[in-house]
Amino acid sequence: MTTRARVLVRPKAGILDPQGVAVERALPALGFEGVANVHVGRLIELDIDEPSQLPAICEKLLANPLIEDFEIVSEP
Amino acid sequence: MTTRARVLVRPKAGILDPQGVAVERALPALGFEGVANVHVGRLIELDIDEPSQLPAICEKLLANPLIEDFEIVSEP
Amino acid sequence: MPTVEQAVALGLTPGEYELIVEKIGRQPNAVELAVFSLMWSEHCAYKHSKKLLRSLPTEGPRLALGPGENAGAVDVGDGWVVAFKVESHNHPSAVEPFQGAATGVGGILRDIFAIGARPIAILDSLRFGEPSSPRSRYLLDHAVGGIGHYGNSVGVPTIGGEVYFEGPYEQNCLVNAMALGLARADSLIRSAATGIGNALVLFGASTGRDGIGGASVLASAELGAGDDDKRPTVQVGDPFAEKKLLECSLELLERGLLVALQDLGAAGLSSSSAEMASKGEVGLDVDVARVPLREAGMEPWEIMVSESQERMLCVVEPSQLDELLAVCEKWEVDASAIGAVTDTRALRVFVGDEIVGEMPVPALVDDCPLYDLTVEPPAAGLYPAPPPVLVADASPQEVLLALIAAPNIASRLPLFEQYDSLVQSRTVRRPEQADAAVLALPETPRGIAVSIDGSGRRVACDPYTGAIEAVLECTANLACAGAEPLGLTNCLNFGNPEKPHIAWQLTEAIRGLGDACRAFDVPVVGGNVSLYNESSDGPIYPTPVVGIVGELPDVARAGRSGFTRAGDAVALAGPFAPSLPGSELAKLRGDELPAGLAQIDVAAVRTAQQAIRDAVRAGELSSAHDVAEGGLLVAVAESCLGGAIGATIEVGAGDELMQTLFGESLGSGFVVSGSQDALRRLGERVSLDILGTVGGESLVLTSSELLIDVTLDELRAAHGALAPLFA
Amino acid sequence: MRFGVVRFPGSCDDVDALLACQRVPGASAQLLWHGDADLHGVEAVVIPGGFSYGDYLRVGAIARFSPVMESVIRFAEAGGLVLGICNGFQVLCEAGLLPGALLPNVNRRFICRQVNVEVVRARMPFSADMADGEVLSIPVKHTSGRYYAPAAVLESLEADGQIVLRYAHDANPNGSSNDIAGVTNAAGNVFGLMPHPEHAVEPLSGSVDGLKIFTSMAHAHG
Ligand SMILES: Nc1ncnc2c1ncn2[C@@H]1O[C@H](COP(=O)(O)OP(=O)(O)O)[C@@H](O)[C@H]1O
Ligand SMILES: [Mg+2]
Repeated sequence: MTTRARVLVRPKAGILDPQGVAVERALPALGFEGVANVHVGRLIELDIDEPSQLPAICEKLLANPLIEDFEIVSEP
Repeated sequence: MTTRARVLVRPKAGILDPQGVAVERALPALGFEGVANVHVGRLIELDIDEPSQLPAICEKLLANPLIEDFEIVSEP
Repeated sequence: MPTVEQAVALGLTPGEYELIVEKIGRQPNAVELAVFSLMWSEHCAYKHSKKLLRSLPTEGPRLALGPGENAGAVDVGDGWVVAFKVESHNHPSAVEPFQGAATGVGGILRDIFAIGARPIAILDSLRFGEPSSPRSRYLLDHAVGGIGHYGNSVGVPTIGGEVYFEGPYEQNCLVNAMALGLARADSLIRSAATGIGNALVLFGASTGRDGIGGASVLASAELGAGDDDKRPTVQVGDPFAEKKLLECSLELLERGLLVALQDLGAAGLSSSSAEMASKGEVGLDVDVARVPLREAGMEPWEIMVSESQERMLCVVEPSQLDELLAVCEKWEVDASAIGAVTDTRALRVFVGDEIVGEMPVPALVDDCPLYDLTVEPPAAGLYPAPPPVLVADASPQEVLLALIAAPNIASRLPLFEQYDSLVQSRTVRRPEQADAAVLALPETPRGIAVSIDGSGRRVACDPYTGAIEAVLECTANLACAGAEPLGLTNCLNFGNPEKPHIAWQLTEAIRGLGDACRAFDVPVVGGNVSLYNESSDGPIYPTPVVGIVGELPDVARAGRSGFTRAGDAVALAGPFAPSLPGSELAKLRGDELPAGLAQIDVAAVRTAQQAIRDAVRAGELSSAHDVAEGGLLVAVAESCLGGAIGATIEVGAGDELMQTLFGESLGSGFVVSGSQDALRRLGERVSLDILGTVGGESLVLTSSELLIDVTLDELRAAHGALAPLFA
Repeated sequence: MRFGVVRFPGSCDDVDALLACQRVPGASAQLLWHGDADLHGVEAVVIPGGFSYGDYLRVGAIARFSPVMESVIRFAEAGGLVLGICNGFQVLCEAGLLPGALLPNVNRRFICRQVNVEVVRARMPFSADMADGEVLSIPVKHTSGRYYAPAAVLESLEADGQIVLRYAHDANPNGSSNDIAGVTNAAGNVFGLMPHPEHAVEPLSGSVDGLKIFTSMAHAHG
């Protein structure tokens, strides 16, 4: 049995996220005001036979715990 | 009133996803078998005053509609 | 069976369709029509340019490989050759600039290693609308990002390039990429499939629906409304896959496992297999069921025309197949035997045992009709005058600062800092250190220099003289570095050649190119043509882009463009006859383009360039810099900026002052610095006027009165005008 | 001194590093294939620059799991000299051999630029041939070179003298914390830096300052 899983990886709070800053800066020029606290992270989606392995995969490979937090979400 | 919103951006079906391929290839070497169909995309989280603007923001800035699909998910 | 209407939708004319029916003796099926429509597209068949291209000189004493293979090559001594080629990726870049530019780099690199050369350098040639336009800024930013992403990741230095901003490129940007490779002369490999019964192996990335219809739709149609539905065909590049493919290909070659090698470019498997069969005068059987796919349910014709990137095709003897597959495995490159060499002279497409297409190879490769162009010079100007940005009575100092900050002249550092110019440890002159990039060759003091040039606006004023100027500017850049030109590649970016005025531009430009090459004894080793660069706003400026590779006997003496030593004398050397019409200053003033540029004495320019080159090679000069866009004073200011040192100069007064200071004639004037004695010796070989002295923290110009006194900091600030575009 | 230079799929500056090592008087150098766990008796390991595994997912993340890295980790733990340049620095951080991580440059772009770096701590294994305060001209070229470590880690790096190179005043190209350009582990035998010393070893390139890192390693090894 295979499960489709989704992992969200985001920059740890307090670490400068230049991509987020760039998005935030670009928006007013495109005519969009009122957007703040933008953060850009990674989305990983995969099919996995043994979902119990997922936390280990995240810690070892998909995220670097020093600079990133991860969240495993099950598919809707 | 500000809403926290989350946008998932993923490579369009059929568009090459080199990152997904690289992760998939790496996993067996780490001792994780049984993972397939890996895709790597972007996660964007932001505070927005007018959430109705979000689809337009995605099309114009957050995603490249030529090669990426986006999905707006509301915060839990 | 597909209909004539479908053939027309694929870009063929009804007449061409009839000819196909005649050649294969029946109506083509879907697979065959898809393959023919691409093989007979402008992009693959050069049907509107081939006759003209035949007029270009392709012979030279140092030629190692002329046009016809994936790239041309020149002999650089000691058994080494340098392969090079420039190619356009204009329309894909207009649709998706990051991936379009990235895959443009990937494609030109594959052309280089397809002949067995290790890629050693990349250059880019870019054209956008004015930076005041948000769309142009977006295209610029993303195209530069894509080039850097690909080139940096594959470990090939991007050592030079050029960029111009002009209104006519607003809706149709140009992204041309050039690559150089280094190989032992005796280890070059050809693309001719030979040896009946040998295996055909496809290796590299898997095949998806990328770029389906790309070659015929994206590369040969005018962009306009409704572009959106062409978009799902965007190709995505994977430089990591390319890096492995490159190393794998070179190892296969080194181990002697390859009979023939060919990259998959436009029209994918169709053109690569047809070209290999044509060159080897054989047939090829291809089983599309054995092609590794990225997507389920792909039709045979889709597999045949897919433009998925990072793939190569090779021919191998059956006894060596296993070793070949093992090398691919080592590099983590997927490979599969998909067919065989036959004696049928046909390209036969199979799905397993079932034959789904059979086309005579000569019909595919040689029989596309070649068209004569209807040529007519335009009665009136084709292009509107550029919008004025400088008042007519601006002072010389105001003009200088405006020119130094003009998009076409401002420092390109914000672009080239995004490119790795150092990897592979050959770079002796990086961008902005000299007019041409200089690379050291292995195991010898010798080196090569390379430059890429071409001002479309000048060609729009006068296609014949403008094209000559493109060559002269390029050879001038080489001369300043101390290099002698060995071979030339070019990319002809033009509008729709079926329009007589565009046909005239193309014809005249090719005539100029050929005359300049003959005058310099430089063979054309290859090139590329990109036509139909038009939008609802009209055609682009006709833009022949010229890349030249030259050699230096001693890289340690490679020239520099910046002043280096306080107290040196500064001089203007060469048969420089500046004129303002068509110049950068005329553009800033909003002047109409003139109908014609001043004629050039090419032989005199060549003699002057030889004198400059010899002086640089002899170590006589502290600096040498050609006078290009912006004229004499801009060239002096650039030499000040390049060396971070000022200069004090004087020019004769007179009515012609602005013309003297800012007039242009590309490739014929040089700002040089050195000892009084050195300049006097140079003056014995070429006309030379001493202008003044290097030194101080300012550029000071007098002409009976003090005209200009600007500090280096002021110049530097103006020259940095492009930086905010990349903030 | 026998140097080994690791080659991953996607390494780009591997041959450059090899050539730099070979310039050290009396030294030899060989490539080490990523899939081969045998270090072939080399006396110092260089992890070169480039884009190992395409730098996909996160810089250095995938390379650290290759067979050769298992051996490099053991080699380092046993006191062997390990130098990580640019992508190699990123790999060493991901492998836990060096503290901290490398984040995308503040301007999000690739930067190729000659920079001045200041020697903070000379007479260490990787700075044996340098003087404190000496300024070296070495190019950087990277997209993710912003050195980051939590505040407490930064403090201990400063206190313990693990910071060997800093970008000179106003020369920090990427937003690195404390202008850090190169750090060692606590034992001092593993060193990572973002600048590319192997591209400053040839007079024709304009600077030979980078060679000092390689000669220092040879001297430290004895
Ligand atoms: N698009 C580009 N990519 C890389 N390098 C560039 C680019 N444009 C210009 N350069 C480099 O910037 C320097 C100055 O460019 P340019 O003013 O066009 O020189 P020139 O007029 O002598 O051809 C050269 O070293 C050139 O190679
Ligand atoms: Mg020049």
